Amino acid sequence: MAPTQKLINDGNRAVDEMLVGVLAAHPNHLTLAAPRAIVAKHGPRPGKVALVIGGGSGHEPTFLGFVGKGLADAVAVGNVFASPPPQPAVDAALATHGGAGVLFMYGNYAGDVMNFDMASEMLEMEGIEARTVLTTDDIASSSDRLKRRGVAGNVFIFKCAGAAADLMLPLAEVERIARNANARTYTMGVALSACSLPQTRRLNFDLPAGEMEIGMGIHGEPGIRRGPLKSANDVADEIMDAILMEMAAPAGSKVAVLMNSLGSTPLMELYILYARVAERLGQAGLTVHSALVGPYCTSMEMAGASITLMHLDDELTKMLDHPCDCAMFRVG
Amino acid sequence: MAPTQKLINDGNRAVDEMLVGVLAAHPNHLTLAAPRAIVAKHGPRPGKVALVIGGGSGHEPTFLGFVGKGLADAVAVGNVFASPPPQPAVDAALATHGGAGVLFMYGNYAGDVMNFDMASEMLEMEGIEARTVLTTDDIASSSDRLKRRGVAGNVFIFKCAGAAADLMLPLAEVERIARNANARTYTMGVALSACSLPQTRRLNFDLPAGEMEIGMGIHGEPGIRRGPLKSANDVADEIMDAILMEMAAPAGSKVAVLMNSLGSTPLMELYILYARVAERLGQAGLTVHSALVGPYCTSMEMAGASITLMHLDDELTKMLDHPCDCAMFRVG
Amino acid sequence: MDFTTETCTQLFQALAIRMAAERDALCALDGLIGDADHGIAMEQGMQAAAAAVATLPTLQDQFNAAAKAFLNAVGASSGPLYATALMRAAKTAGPRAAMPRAETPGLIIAMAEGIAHRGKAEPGQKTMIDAWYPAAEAAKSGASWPDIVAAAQAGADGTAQMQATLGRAARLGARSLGHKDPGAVSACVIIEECAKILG
Amino acid sequence: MDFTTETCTQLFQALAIRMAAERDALCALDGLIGDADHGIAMEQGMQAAAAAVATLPTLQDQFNAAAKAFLNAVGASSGPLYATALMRAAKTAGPRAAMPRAETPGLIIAMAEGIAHRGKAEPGQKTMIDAWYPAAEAAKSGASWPDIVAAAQAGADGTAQMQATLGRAARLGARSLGHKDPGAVSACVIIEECAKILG
Ligand SMILES: Nc1ncnc2c1ncn2[C@@H]1O[C@H](COP(=O)(O)OP(=O)(O)O)[C@@H](O)[C@H]1O
Ligand SMILES: Nc1ncnc2c1ncn2[C@@H]1O[C@H](COP(=O)(O)OP(=O)(O)O)[C@@H](O)[C@H]1O
Ligand SMILES: [Mg+2]
Ligand SMILES: [Mg+2]
Ligand SMILES: [Mg+2]
Ligand SMILES: [Mg+2]
Repeated sequence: MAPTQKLINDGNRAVDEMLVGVLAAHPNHLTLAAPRAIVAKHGPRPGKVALVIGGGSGHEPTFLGFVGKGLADAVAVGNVFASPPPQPAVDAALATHGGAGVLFMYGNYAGDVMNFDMASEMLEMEGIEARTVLTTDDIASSSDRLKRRGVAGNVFIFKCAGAAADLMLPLAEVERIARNANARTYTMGVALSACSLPQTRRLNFDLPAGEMEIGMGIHGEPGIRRGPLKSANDVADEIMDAILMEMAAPAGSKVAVLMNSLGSTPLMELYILYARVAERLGQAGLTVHSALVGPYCTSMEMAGASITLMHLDDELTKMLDHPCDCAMFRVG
Repeated sequence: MAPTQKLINDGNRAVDEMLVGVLAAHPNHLTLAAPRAIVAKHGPRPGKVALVIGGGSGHEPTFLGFVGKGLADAVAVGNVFASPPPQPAVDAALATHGGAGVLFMYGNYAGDVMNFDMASEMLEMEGIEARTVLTTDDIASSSDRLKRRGVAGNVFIFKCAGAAADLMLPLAEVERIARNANARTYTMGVALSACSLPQTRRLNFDLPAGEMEIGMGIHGEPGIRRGPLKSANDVADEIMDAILMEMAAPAGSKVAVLMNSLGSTPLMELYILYARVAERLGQAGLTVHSALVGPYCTSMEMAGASITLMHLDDELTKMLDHPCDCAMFRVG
Repeated sequence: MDFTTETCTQLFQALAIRMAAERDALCALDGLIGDADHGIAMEQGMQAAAAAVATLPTLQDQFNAAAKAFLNAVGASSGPLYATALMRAAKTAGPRAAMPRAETPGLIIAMAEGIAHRGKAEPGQKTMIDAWYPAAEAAKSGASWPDIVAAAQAGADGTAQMQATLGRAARLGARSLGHKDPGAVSACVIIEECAKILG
Repeated sequence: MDFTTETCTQLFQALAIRMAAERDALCALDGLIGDADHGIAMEQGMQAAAAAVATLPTLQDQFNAAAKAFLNAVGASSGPLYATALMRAAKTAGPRAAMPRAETPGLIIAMAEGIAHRGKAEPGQKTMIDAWYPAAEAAKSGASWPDIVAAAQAGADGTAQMQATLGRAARLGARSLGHKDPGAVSACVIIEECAKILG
């Protein structure tokens, strides 16, 4: 098999070279606190809970694109599809904490949990309180909410927590809002092609043409099942059926929608899907408060898409609408 | 050959279904004036030059994503990779003109020129003055600037013209600024894979693994030549050599940079490329005034990237920094 | 048997069917030197034209309706080119419900002129004109329909040896050599169907 | 011949070389039930560890340095697991420049305990513990190095029949059946190299 087509220099250096580019492109937003620990230029301040997010690389603009005033204070950057080790998380927390504690937020993966838990222990030794809220929005990954993965819904969930912290709420409140945001966020996706790691440049799984993987994770972890590639409407319907059933939102409820590309699925297809999502929401009597359409949480060049709904309440609506100004994401 | 993997319903309906989704997702920004003619909700007003852009679909967020207050007033939407016919351009102009004339802006392609020229003639019959500025930023497409294609540089060029119109400058001034913006904008790209039209779902050209097409157009038109796939730094160097030579900007000049994905090339690769671009600009004594990194002008799921430099002067700097609020693009 | 509005409807139906059949081959040709969509343009254009011409009272109305429908369905380069061609054909056919078969080669001449006018093209630039122009020349010299078709075909075949100087392929330089122009190939399909139905 | 700091340096060099050789196979295994990066993690981790252990005065320093280097280079699941394993090995080796060969199976026991502690894993959950646990049991019972390796191997082979209940593959349910756990396979590589160099 020929290596996959990538514009890189050295697979082992891809993440670090990316960070050089990110810092060069966004000097007004981001700065480097320590290796693999990037912090917001504006945002962190005394008395404010420090929101530190993190995870593997390869999901850009998740995670580092969401660092900025009003959202995350810092990010710990891992290798491709690999949790960061504890040190950058600790460095990120130390560089941004304002004496009001640290909230770690990241997707619920075994590796991330082990590494961030070690980071929390290290911070505790420094006398800094760190709490953790795991995101678990991928409804396809388990019937047990606590065991689910965190995927594209991160965008909404981090956004709400970041707003709470920016509003100078205390750690317990920020944590409560983050947990509520996570509990009300539901994502499911499909993959239409594999992606490849820069180090190996080999497709990370095999997906024959004409098939799709339903419930695919954002690292190419297999989903619920394989099935024939269906039409956009059928895919949207299958996902919406599953999400609406779980969400069980009464008619009249407000939702935020994220129509996300996993990488190479273009906007044209996302908007075709969104047309159906909007139709289904209308039929269910739900109101779209805001919609994001684009590549927000990717798996490098994987083809596919995910739909996220956040079932809003008044508080989450306020948090979602609160301004933020990040290198790769802005609200307000 | 199995059909390419796409999330669509019916290839022939893909563009129209996309528009349904776009209008549903951006009700505060966009509205439909006539079939395939989308106008900005805020922006068009009496006394203001109407900036109407347009072109084939498949380049999203170009063109329709750049419709909004401070940028384009309306867009005429063509089939995939096909100029829109005259009627939507006429409808877009009629829906947005404020008595100060219309400026059509689009990439320099034979089809677009024929269709928009017919539209201009039709508007003339209605007594509305329409002028045209073609974008010709693709330095790889001809040694003759007038014969060049318009590609990703559109983003900057439209932006400057849109700002001029938003500042209520008269048609001649908006046109002058648009021409100046175009004259100072330089783009070159490489493609690493083909893309496929929704109607045929067949790869639109053949590119063996390990090769790339240098100077590729944004419709998969072949470029200057084929060559072996090179490293990110070598690709950036080749493009920067060509652009810097043409641009011949004295040290101390300011530039805006667009590091653009043609579709499936992910942010990680764009930022790796950008790291080199920034290094080269520094070596040339040029200052980056602003940088955009992401999929701004795509060829659906094509892999590849382009680099655009706009050689700023004081007026263009002001125009580029002028606020705009579009469905898929915001400044200020 | 005159060329009637009914025959005209048949002609556009036949063109729609042929273009659907040729779609992928034309797209593949366009993929080599252009943007791979020519087959789609011709299919959608002729489909729209076929739908538009039915039940109109005169040939002129029909060709004009076909022109407008083709243009609005297609845009692209083919849209204005064939729209102009068909409007010229409408003028030649005139406001009548039928025209003598002997006059029908005049439609080829009219269409070729329309295309050349709109595209400002001359023979030798590797465009559809390289099929339309020789066909029109043959028609002007009173050639038979089979000879008109043969002239178009030879012209289209000849485009493989040309370097494009107009249209999307013009930027390719020598790389456009060795491939036929897709617009010239689809032009032959149109002229062939005209020959079958008008001849 | 004791197990010395020099031998320890050799061990990590050998591990780095082996993991580089196994990288793509381990990634492919991980691609079937995980995220296709396990080979990269093990290669980078062992490379970093090999670079870190050189020139340190005691085995304890070496294993601790290896732990830290592995962790910082890798993160992921493997990072904390092997970092904890190596810290336990450091404790067992103690602050000395050499340890008797006869004591070295104790390192396997220590590492297995460290992994189980950090990962809260038990045998049967389709993780690297399914190789480490039987190897440690064999070591505890005084088995020879070849028997320790055989126990690890049998354990790793057995993971193919297991349904994952821990780690990334746990969400796969029955779809994880039929494929060996990549972490168990790389564990065998480590234990094999230990046997070669410590045995
Ligand atoms: N100026 C022109 N005059 C005549 N024919 C032209 C001209 N420009 C392009 N063509 C024809 O149009 C064909 C391409 O049509 P099509 O693929 O539908 O449009 P586009 O190039 O816009 O994608 C070319 O093969 C060529 O025959
Ligand atoms: N809790 C755990 N306890 C023991 N081993 C585990 C645990 N979680 C995962 N593993 C092991 O880690 C391996 C995967 O490692 P790796 O691919 O490097 O990390 P990740 O899963 O984060 O991508 C699995 O094959 C499994 O053997
Ligand atoms: Mg991983
Ligand atoms: Mg086209
Ligand atoms: Mg074409
Ligand atoms: Mg893994």
